[in-house]
Amino acid sequence: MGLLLFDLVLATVVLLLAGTAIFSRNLTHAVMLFMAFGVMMALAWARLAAPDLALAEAAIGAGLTGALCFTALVRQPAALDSKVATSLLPICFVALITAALLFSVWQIPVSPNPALSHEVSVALPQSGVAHPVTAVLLNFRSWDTLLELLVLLLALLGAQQAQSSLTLYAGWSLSLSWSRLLSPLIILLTGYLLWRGAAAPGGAFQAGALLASGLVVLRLNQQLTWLSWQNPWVRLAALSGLLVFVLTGLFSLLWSSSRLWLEWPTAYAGAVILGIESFATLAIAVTLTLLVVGEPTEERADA
Amino acid sequence: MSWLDGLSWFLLLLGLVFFIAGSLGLLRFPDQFSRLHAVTKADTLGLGLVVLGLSIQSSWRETLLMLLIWLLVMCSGAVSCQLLARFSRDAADAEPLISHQEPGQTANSTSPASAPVTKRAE
Amino acid sequence: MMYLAVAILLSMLLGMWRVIKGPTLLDRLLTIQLFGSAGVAICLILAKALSMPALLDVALLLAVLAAAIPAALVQRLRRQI
Amino acid sequence: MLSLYVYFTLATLLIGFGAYGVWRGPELLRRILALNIMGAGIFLLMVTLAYRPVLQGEPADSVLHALVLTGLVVAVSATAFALALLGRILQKGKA
Amino acid sequence: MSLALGLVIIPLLAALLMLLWPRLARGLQLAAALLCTILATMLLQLVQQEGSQQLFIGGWNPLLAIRWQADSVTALLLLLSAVLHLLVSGYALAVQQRDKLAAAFWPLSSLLLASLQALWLSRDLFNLYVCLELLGMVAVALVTLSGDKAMRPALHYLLFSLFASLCYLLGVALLYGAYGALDLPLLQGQLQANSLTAAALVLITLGLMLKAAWWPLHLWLPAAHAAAPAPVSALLSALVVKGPLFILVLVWTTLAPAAFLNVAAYAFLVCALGALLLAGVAALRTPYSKTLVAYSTVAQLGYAMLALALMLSFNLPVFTAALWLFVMAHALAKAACFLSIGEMQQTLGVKKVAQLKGASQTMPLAMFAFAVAGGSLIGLPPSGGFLAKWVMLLGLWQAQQYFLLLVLLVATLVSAAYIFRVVVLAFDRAEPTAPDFSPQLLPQWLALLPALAVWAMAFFSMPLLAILQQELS
Repeated sequence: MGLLLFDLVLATVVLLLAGTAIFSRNLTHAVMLFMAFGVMMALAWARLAAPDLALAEAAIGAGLTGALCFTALVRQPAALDSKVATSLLPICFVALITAALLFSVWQIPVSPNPALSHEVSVALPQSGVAHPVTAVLLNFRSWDTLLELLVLLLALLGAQQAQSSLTLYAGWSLSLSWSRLLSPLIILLTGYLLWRGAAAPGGAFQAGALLASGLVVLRLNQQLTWLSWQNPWVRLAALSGLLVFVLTGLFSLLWSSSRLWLEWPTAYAGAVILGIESFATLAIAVTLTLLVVGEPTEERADA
Repeated sequence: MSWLDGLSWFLLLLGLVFFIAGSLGLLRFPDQFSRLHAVTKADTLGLGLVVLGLSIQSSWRETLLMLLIWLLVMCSGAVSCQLLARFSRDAADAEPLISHQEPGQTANSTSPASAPVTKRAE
Repeated sequence: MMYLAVAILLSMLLGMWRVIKGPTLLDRLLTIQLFGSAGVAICLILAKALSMPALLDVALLLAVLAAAIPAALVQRLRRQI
Repeated sequence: MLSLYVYFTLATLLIGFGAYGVWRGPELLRRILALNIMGAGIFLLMVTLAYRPVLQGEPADSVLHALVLTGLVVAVSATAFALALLGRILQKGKA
Repeated sequence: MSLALGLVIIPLLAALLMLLWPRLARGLQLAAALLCTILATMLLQLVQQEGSQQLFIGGWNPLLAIRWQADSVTALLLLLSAVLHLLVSGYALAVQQRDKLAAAFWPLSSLLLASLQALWLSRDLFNLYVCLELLGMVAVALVTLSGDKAMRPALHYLLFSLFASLCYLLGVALLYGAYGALDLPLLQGQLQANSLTAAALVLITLGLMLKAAWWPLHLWLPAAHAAAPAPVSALLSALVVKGPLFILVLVWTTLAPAAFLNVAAYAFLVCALGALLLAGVAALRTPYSKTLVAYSTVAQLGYAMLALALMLSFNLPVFTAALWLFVMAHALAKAACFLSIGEMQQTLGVKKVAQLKGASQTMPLAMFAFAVAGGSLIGLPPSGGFLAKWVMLLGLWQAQQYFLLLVLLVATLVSAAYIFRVVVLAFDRAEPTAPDFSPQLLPQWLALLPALAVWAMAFFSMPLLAILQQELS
């Protein structure tokens, strides 16, 4: 009963946030509500027994998306209060389609087809890790993950093309020292998430996103000035996840007995996965940081 | 054990009271800086009480983790309160680009601190 | 235990009214703070109530980010000054 | 059991809200936000689907969790790219 | 399957190396493109000899793993994209100095090839989603290479593409919720004809139609394709819109329950007619030459839609062959069109169709390339377009669809009208538009190559048909 009540209230809050973010007349406002929406989604994942996703959503929704949206927000022209004519016809149209969708979603059988879950639990001991989500991501469906890293890289390449200049302003000493104080903690936590990924919720993406938000904070406070795509080492770091992934795949292709693409020998699978994940974490962190911060010009520190 | 459980629940409920107090403060306080305090202080205290209440029922490892979380939230509450307040003060002194008022809210805005912002936004 | 989480959610809902109404930018920035600390609390309660210790990590992450992000956002928004 | 339907409904409504926002805008930034809300709705649907075994006392569907994680990464990359493009467009508009 | 693997991994690795050492980019690009073409030819031969090849990535069970499959259609498409990539890269190499092509073109186009090849091979619904998303992002990133003027069309393209892939993902989620599998061959014949399946299929189809720019969901395409640099437009129009088309055909031929086929066929038919006639008219009316070619892509996709609709309702092998012949002929012809129009635009410094006056005199080779490619688009013999149309007409005759025969004739006339609109102007030798600089021969020859390839398709009609029919037996 308490659980159901919680679900209902959570659903109400999420819907309110989403609705106001879309229908609000002020864009700044919409962005902030959207960030709160991210936190609420993290709670929803937590409630629905998906701690991996809750971690990821917390890192992205509560952290990076906000920084990203604010960057776009400061560029918005001054006249922000848009004259949204909420006309009835489109609303009715969308409502009709949503109702139809709702009808079909309700038809989904409540008891799922257990074949795939069963398959996962059977194959789990050969995957090299104990946590099924990590096993799926880096062993059973590792090709998806490789392509996903490629998508991330492509976003960066595209954003490089659309580079626009932004100035970084000298920070207050308070925010600067606070970010410096936080950074060892963030690095520690990153390592913890990465290492735990083998046996419990956590893993490369969550760790990478967390590290990225640490880097973003430092970068926005005019630290880490070497962090730029022009720097070949940074480029190498951003590509390292993919490179290691592909090269490990090729290596296993040549050396494993069955000669299959992305097949890790069971004995070494755990180590291979941890290795790939470490580089993927680095790559994800660097890529996300570059995506959020861009290539800003530094303002001279004012006295 | 039952008195421990009772203590735990008492602390949890007390935490809840502080959360509600924070929200009420946010709702009812007259100007933005007091509202800032309502959120950053009361909620931090509420969280602390919740953590205490929960740690009575948990193992020492979980308790340690929860205390770390509380410590973090406490520090971040203090720091971000400072940052936000300073930011808001500076924003009031300068030409704001994005702190726009919705039309119609200029008139009924009661808070003295927000008045200069409103004036410049137009 | 879940009722406690519900109550905190409701108090958040209460606070949201101010956030929606404004009127100043600061009031709206408070959303992040409000949802940060209350979100951490709910996460902790969920960890206990659903007996999923992994959610403690989620709460830790939320807390770290709630600590880090204002420093970034304020830095970004200061552009206008 | 009922919770399942609560989340199914919530997911569908989020998709509906998102679709409306993408369609009507009016600002580009809001369209991007709306796309994210729509994506969140779809991910919520998938996670709710993954929650079904829990009702029968089994662990949640880890394949779906992995898929949603991949989807989240794709979504955040796409959002970042879109916002970079938007930034460039707005900067040009200002200059 | 190591050949297929090479086809994906070589361009991917090449792109990564290009990003690390930008100076090596051009050499790597050419080497990778050549290698891919050779491998694709070998794969086609292998598939012809040994039948379709399969790979379960990671060696897991079919239910768990992602399946790759190289059947004859896939092998042909792999070869097509490798060849086109090679030709376009050649053109880009020839003009990069003059057109100030951004350095990012090389890694991005290599990644485009890699993601396309991954898409052709994949038989997993979710993996196809990732491939689609990848393809969309590369395409948008390539459009942005034109600089400021392309940013707005690029963002619109990105938003449309994201919306479309979300629709697709929602459909996949519904299917997974109902049937608990993602592997296409495993799902084959499993789907029941109920409202849940219908909703999932409608969502998947809508998303893919939006991505493939099928009329009436094509609105993003003309602006985006016209804004991109010429080699990019060639790649986008020739290849990128074919990816979603391929998935659509896969979904409807393997997944859809028989009860839905007729309704879907009618819907596709209506869209096809709209595309053939209305988009053709739009191409006839637009003042800009690149937009003309872009609208012609929308119109020409109508043929593919028509073939799909007929395939679903009549189940004749001829229509399957016609569909893939159209895809190949259109890809080659459209690449030639965009390259030659781009070449003329650059040299003459003009954008409008009317200003191409006298181009047959000033740039005969480029104009010749456009005319040959246009001939294939209209369906004049000898060309790949003619072959495709001929096969389709045969099928229609067999199925006794005389009304559609008439429609096909009208559509042919419309496409002839917009092609001849350019060609006639080009032969108007009074007061030709003077070129900004003396026309270069090499790029014009390179623009001619795909046109010659589409010509050559006519001479290889027998083996091509044999390959495509092999699939069905």
